[in-house]
Amino acid sequence: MLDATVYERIGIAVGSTALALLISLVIVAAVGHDPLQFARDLIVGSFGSRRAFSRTLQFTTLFILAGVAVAVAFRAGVFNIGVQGQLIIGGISATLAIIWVAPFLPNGVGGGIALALLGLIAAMVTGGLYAAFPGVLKAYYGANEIITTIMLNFIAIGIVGWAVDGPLRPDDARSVRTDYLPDNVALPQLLFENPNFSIVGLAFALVVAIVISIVMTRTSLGYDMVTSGHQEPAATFSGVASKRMIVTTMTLSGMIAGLVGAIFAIMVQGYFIDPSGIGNYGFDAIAVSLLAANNPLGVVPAALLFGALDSSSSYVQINSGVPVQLIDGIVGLVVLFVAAPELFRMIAKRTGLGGDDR
Amino acid sequence: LGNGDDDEAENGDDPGNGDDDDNGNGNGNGEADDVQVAIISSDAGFGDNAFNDNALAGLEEAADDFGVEVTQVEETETAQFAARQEDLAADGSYDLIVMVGFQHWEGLSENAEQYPDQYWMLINDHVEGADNVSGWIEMNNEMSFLAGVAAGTLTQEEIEHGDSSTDPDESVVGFAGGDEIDLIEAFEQSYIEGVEWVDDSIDVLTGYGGSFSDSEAVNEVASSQFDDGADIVWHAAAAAGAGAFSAAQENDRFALGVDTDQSVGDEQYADVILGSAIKALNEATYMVTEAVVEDQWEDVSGEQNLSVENEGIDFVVGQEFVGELPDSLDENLEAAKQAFIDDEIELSCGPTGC
Amino acid sequence: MSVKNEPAKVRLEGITKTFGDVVANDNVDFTLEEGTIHALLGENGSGKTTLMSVLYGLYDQDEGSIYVDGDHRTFTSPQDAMNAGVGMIHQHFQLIEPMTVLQNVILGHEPTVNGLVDEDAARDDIEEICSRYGFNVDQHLETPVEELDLGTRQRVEIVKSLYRGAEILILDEPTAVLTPQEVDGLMTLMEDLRKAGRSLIFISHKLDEVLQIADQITVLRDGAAVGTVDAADTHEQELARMMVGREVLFDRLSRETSVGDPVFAAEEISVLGDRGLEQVSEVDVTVRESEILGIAGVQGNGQTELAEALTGLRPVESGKISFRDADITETGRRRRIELGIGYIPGDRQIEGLVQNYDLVKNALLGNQTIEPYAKNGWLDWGAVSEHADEIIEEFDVQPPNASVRATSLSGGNQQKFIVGREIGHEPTVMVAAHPTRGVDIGSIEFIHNRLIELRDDGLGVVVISSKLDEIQKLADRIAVMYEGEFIRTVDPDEVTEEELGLLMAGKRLEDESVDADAEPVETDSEAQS
Amino acid sequence: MSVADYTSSRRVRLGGLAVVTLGALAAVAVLVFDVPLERIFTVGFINRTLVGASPIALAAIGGLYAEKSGVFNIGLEGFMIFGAITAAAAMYGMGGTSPSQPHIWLAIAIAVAFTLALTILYAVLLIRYKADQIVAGLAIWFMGLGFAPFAASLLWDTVRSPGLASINNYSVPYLAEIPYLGSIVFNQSPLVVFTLVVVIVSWIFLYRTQYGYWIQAAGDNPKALDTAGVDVNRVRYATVIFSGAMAGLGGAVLLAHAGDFIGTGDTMVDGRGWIAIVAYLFGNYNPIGAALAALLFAGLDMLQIQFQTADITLFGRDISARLMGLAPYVGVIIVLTVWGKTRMPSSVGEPYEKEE
Ligand SMILES: Nc1ncnc2c1ncn2[C@@H]1O[C@H](COP(=O)(O)OP(=O)(O)OP(=O)(O)O)[C@@H](O)[C@H]1O
Ligand SMILES: Nc1ncnc2c1ncn2[C@@H]1O[C@H](COP(=O)(O)OP(=O)(O)OP(=O)(O)O)[C@@H](O)[C@H]1O
Ligand SMILES: [Mg+2]
Ligand SMILES: [Mg+2]
Repeated sequence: MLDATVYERIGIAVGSTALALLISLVIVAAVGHDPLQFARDLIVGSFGSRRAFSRTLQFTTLFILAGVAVAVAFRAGVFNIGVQGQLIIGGISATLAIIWVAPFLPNGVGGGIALALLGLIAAMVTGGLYAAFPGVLKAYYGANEIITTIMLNFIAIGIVGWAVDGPLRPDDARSVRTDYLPDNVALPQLLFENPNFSIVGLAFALVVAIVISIVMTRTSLGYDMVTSGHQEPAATFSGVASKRMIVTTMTLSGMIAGLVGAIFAIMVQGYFIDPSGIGNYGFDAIAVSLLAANNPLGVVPAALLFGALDSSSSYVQINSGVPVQLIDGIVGLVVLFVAAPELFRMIAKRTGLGGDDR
Repeated sequence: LGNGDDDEAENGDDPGNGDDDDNGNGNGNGEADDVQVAIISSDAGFGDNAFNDNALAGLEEAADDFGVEVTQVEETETAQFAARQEDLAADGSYDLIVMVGFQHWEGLSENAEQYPDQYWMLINDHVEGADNVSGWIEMNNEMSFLAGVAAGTLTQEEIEHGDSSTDPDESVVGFAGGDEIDLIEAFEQSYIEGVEWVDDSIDVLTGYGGSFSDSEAVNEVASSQFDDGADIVWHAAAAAGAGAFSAAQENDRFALGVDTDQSVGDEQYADVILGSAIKALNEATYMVTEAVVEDQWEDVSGEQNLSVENEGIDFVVGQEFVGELPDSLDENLEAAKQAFIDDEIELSCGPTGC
Repeated sequence: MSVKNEPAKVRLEGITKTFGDVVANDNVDFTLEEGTIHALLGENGSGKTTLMSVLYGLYDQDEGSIYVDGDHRTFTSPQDAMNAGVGMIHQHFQLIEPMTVLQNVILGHEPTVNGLVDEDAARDDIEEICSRYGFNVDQHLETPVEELDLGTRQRVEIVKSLYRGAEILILDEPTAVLTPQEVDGLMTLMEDLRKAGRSLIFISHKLDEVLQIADQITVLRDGAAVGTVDAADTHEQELARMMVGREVLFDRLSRETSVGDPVFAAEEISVLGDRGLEQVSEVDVTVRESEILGIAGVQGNGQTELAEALTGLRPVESGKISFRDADITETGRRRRIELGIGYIPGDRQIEGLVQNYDLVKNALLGNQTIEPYAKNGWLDWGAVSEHADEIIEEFDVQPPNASVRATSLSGGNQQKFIVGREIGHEPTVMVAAHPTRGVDIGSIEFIHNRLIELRDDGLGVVVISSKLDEIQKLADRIAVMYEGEFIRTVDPDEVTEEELGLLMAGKRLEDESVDADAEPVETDSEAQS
Repeated sequence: MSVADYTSSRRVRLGGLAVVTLGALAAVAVLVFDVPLERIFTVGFINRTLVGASPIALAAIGGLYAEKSGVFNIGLEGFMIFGAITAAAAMYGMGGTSPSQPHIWLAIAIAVAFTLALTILYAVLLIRYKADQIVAGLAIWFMGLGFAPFAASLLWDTVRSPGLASINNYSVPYLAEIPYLGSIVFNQSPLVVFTLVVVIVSWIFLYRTQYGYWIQAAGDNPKALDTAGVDVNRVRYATVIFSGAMAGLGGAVLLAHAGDFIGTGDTMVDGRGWIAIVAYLFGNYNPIGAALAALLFAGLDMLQIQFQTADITLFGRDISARLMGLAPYVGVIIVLTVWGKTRMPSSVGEPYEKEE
């Protein structure tokens, strides 16, 4: 699908989403809910009010970063399914780094910024390492990265979950969590007053997306990566060391995934929790990225779509009485259709040009 | 239950609602057809066959009795709890918001201040100094202790029912937990203390299935314990606890239920459920709803608890065993409860952790 | 061979097959008599494989008809061809490596007793076949193919065809991958098959083999059949002329006399091929400034591996490579590009271009770290697209539009673009592998002139080619490569195309041939495995 | 030194390493933990291992058929979930909350039929429309996690079924009394025996019938199969559909043992589909190997539970069951690192198209 033109891609993206939503409306109607209300609630619940909108943007922020993380890897032909695990590792590391270093820094704004930066860096380092590991296993031992990264997701969830409910849980904690981040480590509340969202976080995500798309399109490294993804022998011909490139790619992807965790801890949560209570950003991000044809900028609108879906789900279940599970299923449908661009080329041919299919 | 889609939708669109929130409570006296209650699940979600379902049951009862309208909000991402609470509070059309599980505490401690006119009910914990919050601490430790007392008592008795029987000569009981988290470890510890309170020579085998949804795993844990001589296993594995019951059936042994009278809820296992250690969570949600309807908030505001003392915690004999079990059970249970009332029992674990 | 009056075993009439703008087969007539071996000769890209693929039902011809035993046939799939008794042994074997020989042989034609494959029945049949033709694969029947050497694998392919009742066997360059002993083994095998009344078509670039085994010989050139001769009444010189015999379109340009100092040298390097076999054995190469070193040879004799070793794409097993007296044996590909070692790769489809990139992006391939296109990691697309336009302009790439994707270019234009790009690196040394393969005559001339210009500008140039005229025209020195070694280095002015052809086919000139024609050694595959 | 030598030598080294570690573990078990072996290795332990391994083995065999033929079906977990919910729904539909044993068998059949139908669509997406095999597989998982509990809540307005019935052990009179052997062989879940049969049959089918040959060929060198006159994609359709049906069967068997469906969290399937993938990788794409690997993973899991029951402690501290539960996943990574390169069919994941 890498060879699809931009318009084709957009068509495919819109087509697959539309078809999936259409089918979901049918299902909703079939199980006796009002599909129109469902459709309306999807919109109202994601864009209908200031708070809904800010909630949508909150998810969008995380999806942009996670989507970019996936896009980087897939672009280079490496299938990093482990973004979820990497973001968990990144998130807990950011949290701990900040908590541990906080006592040694002034607790003014300056200290806050320093700590936040520290957290981001810690997340990038650990997330990068946690991704580099399967990268090395693939490059030098031929271990299928799809499986290893999925396994590493389970492992990250298990270990961090155990730690947060055990050694890392302060005695005075009323719920399962780490210590709070110091108050001065928080993103400023501008435009929206939503404790879980800051426009600064969104801006940061956008900057990352832009930076990555610049790296991919304007630097030798990016060219090497993308070329490896397109046609590995040609990349080798042009001087790319393919094994090392696999590791580099995974590392970069993991660093960005780590940022998701850091932003989650700093912007959304203010501390870290049992990862089984954190959304499947890492998995949905695969769909986000694919929907965007693995283009870092294309990820932004795709992230908005998935952000909106996630954001509206509670509103939908409250008002349409449609169970969340259905909404999860629908996301699955979207992903499924996104996976088969050929299907939509064919439909286009059939309907439009009526061209032959084979 | 997708009831009343329409008028809820109205509220959904009408932002003005946020303001007339308090007088919404004000004129709530008596005729309560416009009283609305929302309940946010714990991360286990509804259908956990434990406190989520238990709390909901009380609300549904209230719905019937007072015609209040109940909205379920299932939220399995603990990360979203605070946001869910605020969504509902900001919507302004809910007279009471019920939250299941202490994981809601972090969010609520802020939202309670944010929305002083909103009535909140928190299950498993309370928020100091917030009188718009009715915080219910269920003495899970006391409940587990009672379960332990029952198990400890009955394993020494000779019980026969259907294919199942105990082995009075061997005194071994089991505990099958779901995920191995602090909360459940508190259940385990208190259960053990209950068993030992009866007779500290009794062996207690413990294990965890690693999940609240994997009934097969819990079945394996329980079976392993039955193998090893246990004749009664108590589970604290929410929905997965069904595995403990089927294990009892397969091994011709017995099991104990938790939270509600599971011999009713899961009647096809009734033949092995000797009894259940219960907490009157449904009564609590019913009571709080009633207070809102009757505009008697002060009766329920602040820290509340479900304890043996206020009969919020108890042990009930299974449907098929009423009158069949030896008197020693009643005697020991009564003694244990009295001991709680007289503060003679020191538990090493609190209601939600050790 | 006595020509029978019954209809020919196979008759191809006016076969034409085109791939896009490439005419692979141009109205070819071809006749195979029963019980004979008919050889197909021709340069790379002359249409041999295509013609046979048509006969085997892999491609369907645009025009022309196929007759087997006189009956008109249309093959839509290899299955049809097999049913008609046509079997083809591909140049690239079609074997399932992890499966045993036996399983490979019977694949698709498994005998079964109540649902289960009856391997015993199969084994009997195969052993019967083996004994009839004196194969010796039957010891290997239970061995996974991946453990066999190429010679044996090939025999497996042949047994496979015979097992499927092939009357007609097509062998596409069967010897290209074999060791001399294996070749001899194959030759005797083909003899036996002929004796047993089978009819064989034998594709090879190696004249001596063809003369040794074939009854008739048909030569293809640029997709057309130039003629058919009886092996008995022809000789290597004639065949070479028929193969290469197009008029040379332009004379050799007068060459700078002064040859400069060595810039690039390889000493006794040995290189492994993809299959882990030694493809280059202790070869010495010295490239001097202002000189074109031509490496002549039939594909599969190690030229590709040599080129890749020189340019840093393939590690050397032993030996030393030096550039301007610096040892670069361990230096990676990228660094060598930066040093100015240019490479026009043999396989443009896979290596030379990224098919889904437009020409601008392709202009950067290999230039990622070269100024002005890249400055410390940052790309300057402005410079790159200028470069692309320059290439298109200067090498008149059609269509003259940098925004088209590489796939949409014809092979010739793809090649011109690559050459332009690699020259654009301003290299000190240029290694060009098959620079004009599948390229039209006009472009060939053009590319040749550019290479000569490079030489005249003082570069050291290595040209690898299997085209005699190309080598003749360009090279100042010709090293002939055969079986992974330079069997001779000659001065182009003192050698005729015929002689070159013979050398490439492994024939020493004056001095009597040595190893290539050593008397048959009865040891083969299992002796080596 | 050729690549082959290198890998083989590496495998030898790692193989030795594995053996040594196992020995060390055994020693540690006895010394440090001072394990009361007779309490650990009981008949029940073996039976539970067999029961636990069955669903994994079934799904694994499906998965390996698909991958052997060149299609990576990463959706096993999802199909298992669909199989489980369908079986539960069918059971409930036929027998309410007290279905009979025949109902259970029928429900399993229905679950297989349903997942099979579902997989047909999936196969068309993968093979005809060349869908991205990874993403499509994940999508099936998401859909399972969503639609299965949703279906449950439609049926029982909660994401969990009421307790249904679980399959009864068959018991051969007298023989079942034989110590050990008796209760393993003669008093066993019929589904365990059924799984055993499936394992053997699928091994025979793969290695002793022509279709088996074609499957291997389709995954390793589709062109060769094509030139041998066999339609590669038809073979792949068959295996992919089979893989979905088998995963569905695995889910149904899991449910038939558990006796009720639970849709909270990761659902009752709870990662078994992923383990199945690993099982067949570990088992080298050999049905019997995969079944043994499934036994190994199930065995490790049960062992972990036995340790809890027997209250084995490490230097006096309890071993966190939660961490022990991660052992299989770690094992997987080690397995892939050791076996990773060598055995993957060479053209997995590549859609096959004839030329012309
Ligand atoms: N799909 C294609 N498009 C364009 N040219 C092709 C294609 N396939 C092969 N060729 C060219 O046709 C010529 C011979 O084609 P063929 O497929 O016979 O290669 P081959 O016989 O394997 O050649 P070699 O002797 O190098 O192995 C080569 O120049 C090759 O580059
Ligand atoms: N599959 C293909 N698609 C497009 N063009 C092709 C294809 N196969 C061959 N060609 C073109 O047809 C011409 C003849 O190719 P063919 O493979 O018949 O040559 P050949 O005589 O077999 O060459 P060689 O000696 O390398 O095997 C080549 O110039 C090549 O460019
Ligand atoms: Mg060739
Ligand atoms: Mg050819």
